[in-house]
Amino acid sequence: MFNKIKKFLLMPALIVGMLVFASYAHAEDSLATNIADMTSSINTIWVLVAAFLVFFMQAGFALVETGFTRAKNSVNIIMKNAMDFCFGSIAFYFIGYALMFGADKAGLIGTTGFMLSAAESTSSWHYTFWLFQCVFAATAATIVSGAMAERTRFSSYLVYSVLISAFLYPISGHWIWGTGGWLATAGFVDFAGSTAVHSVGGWVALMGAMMLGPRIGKYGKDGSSRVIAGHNIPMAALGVFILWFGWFGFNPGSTLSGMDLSIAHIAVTTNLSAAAGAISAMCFVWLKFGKPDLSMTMNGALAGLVGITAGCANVSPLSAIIIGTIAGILVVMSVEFIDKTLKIDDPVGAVSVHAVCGSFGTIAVGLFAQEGYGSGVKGLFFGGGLTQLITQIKGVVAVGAWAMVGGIIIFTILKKTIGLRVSAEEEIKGLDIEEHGMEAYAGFQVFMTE
Amino acid sequence: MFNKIKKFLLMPALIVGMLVFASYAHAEDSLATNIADMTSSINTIWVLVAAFLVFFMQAGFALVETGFTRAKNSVNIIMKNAMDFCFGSIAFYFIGYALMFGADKAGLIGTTGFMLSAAESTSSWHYTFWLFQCVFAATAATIVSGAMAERTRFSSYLVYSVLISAFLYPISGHWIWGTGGWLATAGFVDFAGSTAVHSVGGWVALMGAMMLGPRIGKYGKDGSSRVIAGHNIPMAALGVFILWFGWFGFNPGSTLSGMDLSIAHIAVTTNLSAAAGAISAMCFVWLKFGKPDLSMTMNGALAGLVGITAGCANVSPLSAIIIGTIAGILVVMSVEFIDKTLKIDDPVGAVSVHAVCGSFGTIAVGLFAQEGYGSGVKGLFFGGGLTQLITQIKGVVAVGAWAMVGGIIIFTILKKTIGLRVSAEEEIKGLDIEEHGMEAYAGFQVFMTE
Amino acid sequence: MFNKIKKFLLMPALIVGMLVFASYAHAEDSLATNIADMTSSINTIWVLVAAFLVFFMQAGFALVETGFTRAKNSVNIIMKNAMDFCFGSIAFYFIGYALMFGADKAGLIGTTGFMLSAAESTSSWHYTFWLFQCVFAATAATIVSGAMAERTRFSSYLVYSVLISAFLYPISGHWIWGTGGWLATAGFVDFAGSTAVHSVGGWVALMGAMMLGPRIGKYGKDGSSRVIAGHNIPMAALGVFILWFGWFGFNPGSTLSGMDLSIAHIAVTTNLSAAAGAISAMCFVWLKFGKPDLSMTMNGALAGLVGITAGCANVSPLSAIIIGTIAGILVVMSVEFIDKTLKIDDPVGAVSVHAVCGSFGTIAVGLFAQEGYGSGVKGLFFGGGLTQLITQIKGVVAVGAWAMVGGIIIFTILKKTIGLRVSAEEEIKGLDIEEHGMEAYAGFQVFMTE
Amino acid sequence: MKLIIALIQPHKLPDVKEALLEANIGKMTITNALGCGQQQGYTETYRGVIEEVHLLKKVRIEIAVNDDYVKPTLDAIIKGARTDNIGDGKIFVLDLVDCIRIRTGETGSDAIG
Amino acid sequence: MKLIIALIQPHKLPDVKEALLEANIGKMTITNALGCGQQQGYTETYRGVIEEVHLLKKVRIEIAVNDDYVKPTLDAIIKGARTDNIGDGKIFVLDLVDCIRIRTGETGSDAIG
Amino acid sequence: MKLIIALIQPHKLPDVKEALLEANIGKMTITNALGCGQQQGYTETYRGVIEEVHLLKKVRIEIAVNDDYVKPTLDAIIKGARTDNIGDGKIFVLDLVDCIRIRTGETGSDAIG
Ligand SMILES: Nc1ncnc2c1ncn2[C@@H]1O[C@H](COP(=O)(O)OP(=O)(O)O)[C@@H](O)[C@H]1O
Ligand SMILES: Nc1ncnc2c1ncn2[C@@H]1O[C@H](COP(=O)(O)OP(=O)(O)O)[C@@H](O)[C@H]1O
Ligand SMILES: Nc1ncnc2c1ncn2[C@@H]1O[C@H](COP(=O)(O)OP(=O)(O)O)[C@@H](O)[C@H]1O
Repeated sequence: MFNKIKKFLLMPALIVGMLVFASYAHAEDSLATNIADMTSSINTIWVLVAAFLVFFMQAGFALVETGFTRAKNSVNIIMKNAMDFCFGSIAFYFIGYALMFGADKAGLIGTTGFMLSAAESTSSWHYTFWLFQCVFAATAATIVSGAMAERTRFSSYLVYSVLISAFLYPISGHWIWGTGGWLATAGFVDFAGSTAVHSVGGWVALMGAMMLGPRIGKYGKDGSSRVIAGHNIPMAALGVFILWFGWFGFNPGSTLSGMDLSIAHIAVTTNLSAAAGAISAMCFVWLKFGKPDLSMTMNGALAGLVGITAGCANVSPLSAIIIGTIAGILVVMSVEFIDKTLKIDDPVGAVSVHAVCGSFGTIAVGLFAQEGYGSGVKGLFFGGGLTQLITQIKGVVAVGAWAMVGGIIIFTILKKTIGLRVSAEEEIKGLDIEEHGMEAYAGFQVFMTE
Repeated sequence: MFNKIKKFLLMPALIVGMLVFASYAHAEDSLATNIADMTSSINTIWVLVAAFLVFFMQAGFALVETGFTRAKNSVNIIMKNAMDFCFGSIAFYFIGYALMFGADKAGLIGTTGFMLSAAESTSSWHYTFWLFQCVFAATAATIVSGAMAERTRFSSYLVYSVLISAFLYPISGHWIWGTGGWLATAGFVDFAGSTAVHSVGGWVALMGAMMLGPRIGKYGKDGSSRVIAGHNIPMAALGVFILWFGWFGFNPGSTLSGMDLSIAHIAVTTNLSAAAGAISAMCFVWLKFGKPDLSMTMNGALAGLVGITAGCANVSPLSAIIIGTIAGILVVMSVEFIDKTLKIDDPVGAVSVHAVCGSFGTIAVGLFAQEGYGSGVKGLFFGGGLTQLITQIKGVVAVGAWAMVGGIIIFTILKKTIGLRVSAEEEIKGLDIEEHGMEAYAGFQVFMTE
Repeated sequence: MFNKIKKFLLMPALIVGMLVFASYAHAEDSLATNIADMTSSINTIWVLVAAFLVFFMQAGFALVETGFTRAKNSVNIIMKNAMDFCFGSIAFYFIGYALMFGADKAGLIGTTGFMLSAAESTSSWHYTFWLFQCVFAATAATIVSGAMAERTRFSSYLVYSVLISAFLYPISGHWIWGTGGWLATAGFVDFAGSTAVHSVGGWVALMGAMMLGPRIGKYGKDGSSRVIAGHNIPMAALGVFILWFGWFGFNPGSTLSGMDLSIAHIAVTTNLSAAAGAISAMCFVWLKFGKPDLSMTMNGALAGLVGITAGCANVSPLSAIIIGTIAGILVVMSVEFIDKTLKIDDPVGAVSVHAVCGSFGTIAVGLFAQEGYGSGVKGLFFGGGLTQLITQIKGVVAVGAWAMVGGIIIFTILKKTIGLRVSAEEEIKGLDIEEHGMEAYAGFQVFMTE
Repeated sequence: MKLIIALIQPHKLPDVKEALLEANIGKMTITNALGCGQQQGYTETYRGVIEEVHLLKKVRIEIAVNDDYVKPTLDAIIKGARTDNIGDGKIFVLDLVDCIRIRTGETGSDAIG
Repeated sequence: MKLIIALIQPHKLPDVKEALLEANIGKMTITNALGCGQQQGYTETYRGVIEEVHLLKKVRIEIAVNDDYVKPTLDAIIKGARTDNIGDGKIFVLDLVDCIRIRTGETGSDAIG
Repeated sequence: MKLIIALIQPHKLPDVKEALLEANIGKMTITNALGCGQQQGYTETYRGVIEEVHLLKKVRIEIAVNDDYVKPTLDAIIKGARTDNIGDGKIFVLDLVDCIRIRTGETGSDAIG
């Protein structure tokens, strides 16, 4: 910071100097350099701030998942959320980033830039870009912990989190966002990652929840679904607020440029879709089950956010409201379907929010994309015909298949080796005591009856 | 994001291109364009970031109100806080924004720009401006839930929240901030909304709390005020920290320009006033009741923030400390007065913080405004005479009257139709179970004795 | 905000005007002015946003300290965290800032700029700089409350917090960051304050904890260390997430310039070191005690953050991972050493995290600093020989001695006058009831057995 | 001596305490409990699953009294807790063999008050 | 009349409730408790300190029954709670002198059910 | 057999447990409770309203023992809990009709230990 002080004093000097200098001939060159510098600064600042916000989403996920599960597993779920970010960061540094954004091989995989080797100087754009991409990778990874909550072995989860951040996510990410990626080339639009991030996480989560089986007590002897209530709803709600806040980095930051003024438009569509999602989920649940259920409403807000993520730059505000509304209803139906029909136990609704609404949102680009917004792609409802829609569906299916197959392979190997699930006794006593040797709420009287 | 990659690669090219281009004649034009672009970017980024921070204040309000009320109503109060933002966003999109910032009619109301129709392109400043104004509208709306906590029917609250965001707030907002608004024309200074936002919310809250009547058990048979302690003080305190954090968007963001270097000065006055408010409230309570009460101290910090909001750009740092100090004492006296003398039950002190300190803060501009700060207006203590002071008082009274009358009308209609208050049984059992069918802290042993 | 509207309307006009103007001769001067203005804006926005993030760290500290201590002292610890910021802000305004950044006297102390008197106009850089430095000062102050938790008299703590923000921190801060400070002149590198902020706080904390003595029940009759478990682990974990988030302001913001593109590199090293710290602490604890302890893992993340703070600009990402890894192991060893060998009771590990890892991090600059990063200093491992290392050690020792002596003097005076520790009865019943007359979790059944 | 255990609606606790005080009974021990009885529970709807909750929040009061205080105590509890609605609660009376005040070591009737 | 107090493992509560219902016993009061018994505790490792925790979470059930219901109640509790592992719990049976239904003022056997 | 119920100051629990262990009594059940007695409460000041709180935190210990263990148990509790200050607490002794160990089905004195 000694340095800082120098700069701080130099600034006025600099300004004066500049003024003097500028009045001489050949000043244009220097001015142009200044402008280029400033453009870089503006972009760097914008994308960094966005990355910080996306980082903060980790806290949001941790709180939502903790709040919507039981007190006896709180330490465990928080450790999972914290450590998947830590392991993910390191894995993405050593391997993931290169696979995702390195020089393309056959449209399938990147091959250069391991350990940030592409960044030649400290002012390289690669640092900014890496951080932004790293927090994205961690988002995909962390989605899974919610669906696998309250029964997954901690060590297995750590291994999984390295694998998704190092390989699974970056490879499909390369298809979509890597230069030369086959879906990118095909014109697939997933602006901020409904598919690239959320549905990858969501589909892996589905595989995980399926292979684990439901929590003890989740289904009655007659197969009926039972309530396992979350233990700290205000905390979960705070998590949703934090996620929403973070999403203002996630979507508008995905311009990767602060000079791109559509960042404001993107923030607006993001906000409206989330609001619409919460409202429609709440109303739908109210009509269907008689009460406005908070946990579903919060899922609705997240559904709206995930749903608009692919098309946030390409659709009008009104379309954003429609997309959010549909996502809000979809998430409620999907939660019920997965819970009661498929009988897969997803404690926080991660699959419905991220996989289902992520896929829907990606397809919605093929329907609602409009000229004059974003890259100019046109969807079915705005004179674009079926072309874009088909591309979108292709991408959703391909990435979904990749994520599910990848998930099955990872979890099968883990099941056969370390073991995927804790023992029944451990599950009953709570993972906090058994896996971490501590309680989340020492001193509080918490009733544990299942 | 495919797009992003392109941009990412284009940037160096751009820079090089720029340099080459700039060395030719007629380069000045292009440089000027670049500069204009950059100015727009800087403003957009600044105001967006500020808007994100103000959005996050929603979480702050939710936590403060939840923490300072009882566990059995936590789900309800969080739902109210979340849904007033959701409904408010949609209402402000369809109606409110146009009434507030559309083309003026008689100084009273805006008439154009419904559904963001004024934004012709995605790079329009309207998007940025809308988002910033939308989160402001939601702030006004959400203030009310605190004062009406623990006894208001949920469906009524939803209707109210649409009406305030669509009509009540935008209309008085137009007077103050709309081009051509009558208070704006009169020279009324309310830089970031002590009156426009906070006291509007606060006065409506007063009407709501009055019409609802106190919570069961709040007053003894002899009319004495009783303690109904908040159930989660750390959560409430986190809420205050989040609000303070968000206020750095609220006040400095209200320059609506990142090129306006007074943003730093505004951040400083905001911070000093908040600190002074907390200190003075704490000391005053300590002297008066013998113990440094956390809930009053937190109210003091908020009082300092609300108090400086009107004048943050127009007063010196030292004046900010004085304003905060007075606001901190005022809020304690006001809480006591409303609670013990008026016997209106405001569980979180919303009226005292937002209406009383908001009004005080607005009037304080007429006292402490100083040349060389902000718009250059002069207050009574700095050689400005009574002119500005009178204008300020006029505005406070006019907007206060509007908000109170509007509040009475809304709540009377709701009372006569859907009903404003839940049944006594529902109130005793808690709104969470009765209105939402769930508990906030499943598994925890919570004592409910009133 | 009337003003704002004007600006909002003026902007297009401005742009047009600019274009016209620019095409005339002598336009270069004006362009240069514009560029200087924009540079100022970019720097101001960046440093302000960073300051906001650092402010938010106050919430992080409050939550970590509250969560890792007992429920019966929650109100107290939150009050301490909130009020040290409030008193600190005011003290830094009146005194601290001038001592730290005023005109130098003998390399030891600053002497001008009390009450922001150096800022001549509202657009002065001093405002931005002051806010950033103020939240830094508050960070140093707030570290101490954790180590002294659950037994310190509230009024004593308030006095202490004024003294550290007004004198203790600013003076050593002047040595390191003040223009002309003797350590600055000697070439000591502490980019964002591992020593200037964290270890100052940490060493004072050590003195405080030592002079207070351990909490009742912390050591068995045989002197064995006993578990006093934290009461709200999810809250503590949220605190760590918030701190990590805030650190993205703390370190990258310390460039004090948004035009300095190394902000991205700094954010990356910060993130990698934190991740590595968490991982290494977790693994080390797992090996040593058989279970991955969440509280130690969280300390590990913080250790990584503190450790990289001095060198974040001067080391490569790979070195950052190594520094974080060492810090993570160091913090575990230090916690054990202080707890079991020194038998000093530091409830949250503040000394280990801030003093020990802060010192280590500062020394690490002398080992890992590399050409091409930051100021270009070279450490032992990168061809710099012992010179830098010795300077670093000198600084660590000097500042450590200053902070410890200062701490002893402050706490001795307090002990002799107001008294430093609450009575045993008060400690047993909890400071919340005795010092603040309220409970943190009214209604909850909390078991208090010690 | 008798040990009286009363299970009442939580929100009636202030009234019961008041009635007891009027009857000059000021010592008691209170725990919170969950009760299953004739009173219907409520339905919980959580994430699309509807479930009947049968365990309702109750307050459990324990009062040790000398035999001549039994009747006034029971009357006071009933006075404070009765609303004539299902769920008002139950009172159980047990024989108390001995009572000791820890502070003084007193035993029997002397120790109760 | 008897007052039956059972201390069981928390996660066996649903089974015990079911077994009781089958035996037609639907009224009970439940509190949570910490138990110290033969069952080993678990070790807590917090910040490098390892400690044995001896107080284990238990559920405490109180059921007031008429004498002819004692046997079926005990059987039902055992049926629901028994796993043959240490820590299954204990049942205590106390004499109940009187029982009063607050709502109606009924006393004795009539008030129990 | 007797059922001993002790109400003590929460922070004396570790001492009482130690004293009991010394007396070879290792089985017990603990609940937290709120007590109203001779001990003065404390004043709460919340948002400008001052209120006396009368319900103080207590720990409730239940121990079932055979008759020859009653005296040592009482002595141990008193030893651990007594500070000679108001609020030290009370001990109640009830007759225990029966005791059953769920795991084995043992009854009576055998089941207690
Ligand atoms: N036989 C019993 N054994 C134990 N507790 C009982 C018994 N009967 C009632 N209770 C307790 O009393 C509460 C009120 O009983 P309930 O049957 O709902 O009301 P009422 O007595 O007015 O019919 C129950 O929730 C339960 O806690
Ligand atoms: N003598 C006793 N007095 C009070 N509670 C007891 C007694 N014996 C056992 N308990 C309670 O029963 C629980 C189970 O007892 P434990 O000895 O662990 O199992 P088991 O009866 O299967 O040997 C204990 O945790 C305690 O709560
Ligand atoms: N008659 C009683 N019935 C039930 N509980 C009692 C009775 N007397 C005392 N207690 C319990 O014992 C605790 C201590 O009693 P208190 O009168 O304060 O102390 P001391 O016995 O030392 O005078 C009370 O808080 C209460 O929980």
